[in-house]
Amino acid sequence: METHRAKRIEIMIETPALRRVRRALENAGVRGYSILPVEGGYGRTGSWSSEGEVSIASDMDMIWCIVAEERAEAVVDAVFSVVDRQIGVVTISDCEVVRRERF
Amino acid sequence: METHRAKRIEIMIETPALRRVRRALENAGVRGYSILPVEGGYGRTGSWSSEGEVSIASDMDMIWCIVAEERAEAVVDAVFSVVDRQIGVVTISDCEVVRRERF
Amino acid sequence: METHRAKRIEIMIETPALRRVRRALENAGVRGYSILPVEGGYGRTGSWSSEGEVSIASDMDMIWCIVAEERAEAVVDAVFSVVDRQIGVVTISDCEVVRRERF
Amino acid sequence: MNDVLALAGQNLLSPVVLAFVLGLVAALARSDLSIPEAMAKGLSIYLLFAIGLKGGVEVAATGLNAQIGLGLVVGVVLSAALPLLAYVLLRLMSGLDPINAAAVAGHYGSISIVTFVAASSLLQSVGVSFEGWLVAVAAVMEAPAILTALWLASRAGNTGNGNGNGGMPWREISLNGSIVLLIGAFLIGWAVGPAGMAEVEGFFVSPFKGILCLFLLDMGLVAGRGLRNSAHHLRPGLVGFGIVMPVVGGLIGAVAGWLIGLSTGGVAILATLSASASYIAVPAAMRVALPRANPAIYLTLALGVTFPFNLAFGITLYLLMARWLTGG
Amino acid sequence: MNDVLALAGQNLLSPVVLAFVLGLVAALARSDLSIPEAMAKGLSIYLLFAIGLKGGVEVAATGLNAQIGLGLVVGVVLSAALPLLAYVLLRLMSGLDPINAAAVAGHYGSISIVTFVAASSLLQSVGVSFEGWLVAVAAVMEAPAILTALWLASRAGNTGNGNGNGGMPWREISLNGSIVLLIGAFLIGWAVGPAGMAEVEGFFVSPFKGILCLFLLDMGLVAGRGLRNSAHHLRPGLVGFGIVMPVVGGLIGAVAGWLIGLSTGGVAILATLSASASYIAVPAAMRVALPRANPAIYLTLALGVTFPFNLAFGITLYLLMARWLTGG
Amino acid sequence: MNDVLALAGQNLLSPVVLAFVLGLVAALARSDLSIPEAMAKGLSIYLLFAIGLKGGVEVAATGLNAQIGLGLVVGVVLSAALPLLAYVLLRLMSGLDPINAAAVAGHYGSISIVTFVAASSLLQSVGVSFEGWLVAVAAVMEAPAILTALWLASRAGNTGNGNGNGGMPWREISLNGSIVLLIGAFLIGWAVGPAGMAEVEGFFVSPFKGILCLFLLDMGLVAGRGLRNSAHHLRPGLVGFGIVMPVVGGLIGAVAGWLIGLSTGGVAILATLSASASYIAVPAAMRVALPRANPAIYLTLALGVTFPFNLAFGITLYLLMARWLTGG
Ligand SMILES: Nc1ncnc2c1ncn2[C@@H]1O[C@H](COP(=O)(O)O)[C@@H](O)[C@H]1O
Ligand SMILES: Nc1ncnc2c1ncn2[C@@H]1O[C@H](COP(=O)(O)O)[C@@H](O)[C@H]1O
Ligand SMILES: Nc1ncnc2c1ncn2[C@@H]1O[C@H](COP(=O)(O)O)[C@@H](O)[C@H]1O
Ligand code: NA
Ligand code: NA
Ligand code: NA
Repeated sequence: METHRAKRIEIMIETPALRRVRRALENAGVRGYSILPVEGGYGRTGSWSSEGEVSIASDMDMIWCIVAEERAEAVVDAVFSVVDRQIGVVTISDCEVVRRERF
Repeated sequence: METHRAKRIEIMIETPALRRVRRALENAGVRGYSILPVEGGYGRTGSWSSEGEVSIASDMDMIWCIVAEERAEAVVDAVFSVVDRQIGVVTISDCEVVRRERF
Repeated sequence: METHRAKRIEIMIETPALRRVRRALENAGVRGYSILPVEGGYGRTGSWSSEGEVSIASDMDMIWCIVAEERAEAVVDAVFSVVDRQIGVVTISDCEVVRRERF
Repeated sequence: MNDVLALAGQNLLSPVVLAFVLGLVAALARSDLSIPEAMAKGLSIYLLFAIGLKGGVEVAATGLNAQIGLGLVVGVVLSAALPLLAYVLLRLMSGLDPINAAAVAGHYGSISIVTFVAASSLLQSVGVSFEGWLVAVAAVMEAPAILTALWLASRAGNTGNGNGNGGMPWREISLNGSIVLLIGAFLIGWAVGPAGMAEVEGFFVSPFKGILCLFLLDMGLVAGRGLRNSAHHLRPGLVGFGIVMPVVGGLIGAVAGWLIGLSTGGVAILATLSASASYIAVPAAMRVALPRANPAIYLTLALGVTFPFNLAFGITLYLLMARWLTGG
Repeated sequence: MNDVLALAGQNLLSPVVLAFVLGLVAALARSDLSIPEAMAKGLSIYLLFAIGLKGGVEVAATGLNAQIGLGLVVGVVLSAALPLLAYVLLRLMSGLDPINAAAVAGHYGSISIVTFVAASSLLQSVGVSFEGWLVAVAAVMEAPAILTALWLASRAGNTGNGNGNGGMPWREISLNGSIVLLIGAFLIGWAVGPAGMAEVEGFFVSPFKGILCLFLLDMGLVAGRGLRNSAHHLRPGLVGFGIVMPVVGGLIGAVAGWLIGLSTGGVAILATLSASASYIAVPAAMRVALPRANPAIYLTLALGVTFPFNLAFGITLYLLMARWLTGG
Repeated sequence: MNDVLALAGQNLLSPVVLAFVLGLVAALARSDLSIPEAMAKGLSIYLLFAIGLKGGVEVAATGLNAQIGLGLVVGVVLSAALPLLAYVLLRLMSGLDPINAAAVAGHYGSISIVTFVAASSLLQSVGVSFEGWLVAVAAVMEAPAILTALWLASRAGNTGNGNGNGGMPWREISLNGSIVLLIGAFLIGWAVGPAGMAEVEGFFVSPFKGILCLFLLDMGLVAGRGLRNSAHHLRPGLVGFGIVMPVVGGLIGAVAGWLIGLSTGGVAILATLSASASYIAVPAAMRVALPRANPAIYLTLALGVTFPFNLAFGITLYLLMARWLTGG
């Protein structure tokens, strides 16, 4: 099966800010993304856990987004122009996909 | 610690079709895979969210599967021969693992 | 946007052992990690699913941890010295991040 | 006429219907109110178990007769046949392509259990009883429509994906969780009878209507979100179908119920089942068997148009049909 | 005095307060006891719906009067003004930097619905009734405090992140799920009245207090976990604020309630609302609008200090204030 | 004899047992019926809280005596000693290797709280009461068996992984959530007494048995899935052990209860505790401390063999033993 290079952008973001990041991604023209729940973590501000939480205030989500290589930089820029830089973690890495025209 | 190259196959698939993809992976001889919940997303068919859903019809899952490099292509082919090509997203990328004989 | 190389360490671990792996990561000096729920899987010991489970005995979690390249090896070693080697899956891969000083 | 208006008003002002409206309005206004998926699935399991149990207990109390066999057969026939009518109506009214028309048609042959529950709740409010075994009829009506839909799609030359892997979703159909739960709880109710029910009615009876409120709040939220995201798929012809089809289906179901001699309540229930559109079993099967059909169309139509119509007006109408037919 | 002690004892030994203590102790002792997130959110939805409904039904039964308009205005004013007082107290007592002080201040103008519920549960135990429409006052008090907090932060030259993207969280404020649910259920209760309530009281009334126990067990677990993880942020000045502020806020609320002529129970409830600190709506808004403020500070203070204080002593005190003011 | 059959029939035809059977059959038939994890955990929290509370309230009503101290000691001894018996039986009957035998043995010293609940539900149906403080005995029986199991494993030269990192799961044992919840709710019940219980019985008493049905439906689904996936691990000798061990353990527990002078109901309960096998606390501890033991073996045996046996026949048998011993 022929595969093509693409970029995987993974964004770890506070749930209260999720709506804004989604809008930024859509405006930057990504063809799709998926959101995975995150149930806890540890960072400079200490540990957190979603267990028993009624509020979404301390929750985070992971956005998993596959984009064509040539579009990756613009997408990352768009995300950063919206997300406060002190929030969340953004990573970019290489991957291969099968049907290039979908990304 | 000595590490070895392996392939990480990530498959984003509709929950109703999950059972079939699992069977395909098992028949293709993977040694293991894990399934992560996905709680929402955006694509050509619009946005979806699992919030409040009683039906699994619009839900998706992520399959995370580490395979030995030499087995990766056969596994991807097997997945594709079963999954309708218009459903889901399949990506392949490089990673390192510690105990090669387990993958 | 300028990006820097970093390592993504992904650990698939039994939930009952999660607390110990977290302590090992923190002692190894990682700046942060996140925990994603896993809802099922397949391996040498058969299939499992968290559906309807009251006990966490057969559950697993995914730890997603971004570390600076130079720290990756020490972190993997620390994890392995604590986790029983017959449990879980540990993978290391390359990625790019934006603010190097945070990892 | 006054009577009709009073009945409609009583239905519209019930906490159950208003909870649905609250959810719908909240979602349309983009509120971030949401019900966790696990809670929604839990409420649904509760409702299925409770109504299955209740139906079985009633059968244990009143006994069986030949009518139940007839009822089951009629249910299967209605479920298998209504999609044909739906398909024709869809092609005439909406110009939907054959694959999507087949997928939508399948939903209208099958049933929506929460519409059944809402109807039985209205019947209870107005003091009309119905045959307990209609729960079993509801269960057998879930699946046959799927087969008809797939046949319609294959006639149009489209079975699943090009290489035939979509295939028949036999497993997905026959062991669908909601059917198993409904039938299972029905059999338990039948086995334990009223004495067994007395032990558990503090959970399956007294809080039932309140739990139904929360479930309908959730349905409203999901329906509203669907409408917001997919309203552009709902051309007028489709919306028209989403209202005409339940009325026609309801009438056919009512006549069938009357022909086999059901009580007034029973006729109203069979009409409601025929009029309702599936939102659990059928969409999941379609996603596997007809991946080219657009879920945004069939889900939005069933949940965003037909369900609210039935909840607000349909079930009142089907009760009126039943009264008129049976003189009840 | 005996009377006061009896009241305090009755409150402290209620299953509801003890369930909170159990959760707190379990979390502080690092037990792995935990409540699933979906269950906690589900319990919260239940409580909001139930108390909204109950308030609305009471309004349907007793009718409205001009007082309700006055009450809503007073609620908005209290919510908008209390953060100013909180900010001054914080700067004096704790030396917290302006951004964090503004964020914390916002929490104390807004309200905690579970504190409201605990107070109404105590009132019910001692046979004191209150105006049902205070539920609507609770809802309108959720948001104004957020605006004051953001204004305080902007005065200190810090609106969100440097490039201004934090911005005003209008959407997050105005369509916050808990406000929508509380107001919506209130309107439903008003529409259906006591007759409608009778249909659903097997779910929204009889099991209410028991469900509240499980919810408070969860609150105790979350508060305890927060204290364990973030106790080092709580310098004595901050802890002092977390106890002084509710007492002062409660007194202001009590006087306001007395001025507009509320009943003894109503005065106690308005005092409780003024004394309580938000832990749902405000933290989420602050996370977006003031990302530089440290959530560990505002969450731990509201949930780990002020909430337990109010639950154990505050609401008893506010009831005593109300009795003293109204002579009730 | 007729009496025995009537008792067995009454148990087998209770909604609770039938719900388990429904879940088991659905899972074995590969239905996709499933209960969300959060709901299952929520049901379990409810049951633990409710039975802890109930036990405590009974102690508050009837007072304490020296017997409770004796009961707690006997519970600890039974939990610590039964794994030795289980280990010997396992090695004789099944030829399981020492590590897996030790892990399985640990499960049979500890207890299954849902088996306790099912037994108390049967006792209630037949009008037999038991000592409320046996809930506390259940709690203290959870953990000692784990230590015995680890000692057995270390004797066989296998403590955790080669480099010793498995180690003793002290934290996992001592602050296990289900033990904390059970003891905590027991103390709350004791503190609030019957008057406090009256406030919350609309939630913790009336719906109890119905909620238990849903929980057992879930247990059936999980047990059936385990059997389907792991039946090949269950050689006849193991299955035999899974039935012989509870009978022997039950008899030992019954005799112990009779020796310390428990009532008929109390003897039946202590027998049930001794006969039941843990499926929450012990498997999680084993996963950490004995990672080389195969979870498929111990989980399937405890949940797929012994639990159904106890539910269907065991608890009836233990009640008969108790009657025979006490002449009750
Ligand atoms: N290096 C990292 N790798 C993975 N997740 C991280 C990392 N740093 C931060 N996070 C996540 O972001 C949250 C907030 O981080 P912080 O702002 O550093 O406290 C943490 O609790 C983690 O969930
Ligand atoms: N490029 C992508 N990256 C990540 N997830 C995607 C992508 N494209 C599609 N998806 C996921 O697949 C779902 C269906 O996609 P689509 O068929 O394009 O509507 C989306 O809602 C996403 O959850
Ligand atoms: N190659 C793999 N890729 C992804 N997950 C795996 C892999 N191997 C094992 N796992 C996960 O680890 C669990 C236990 O594996 P095992 O010990 O091989 O039965 C599996 O059920 C999967 O969830
Ligand atoms: Na129908
Ligand atoms: Na306040
Ligand atoms: Na035992």
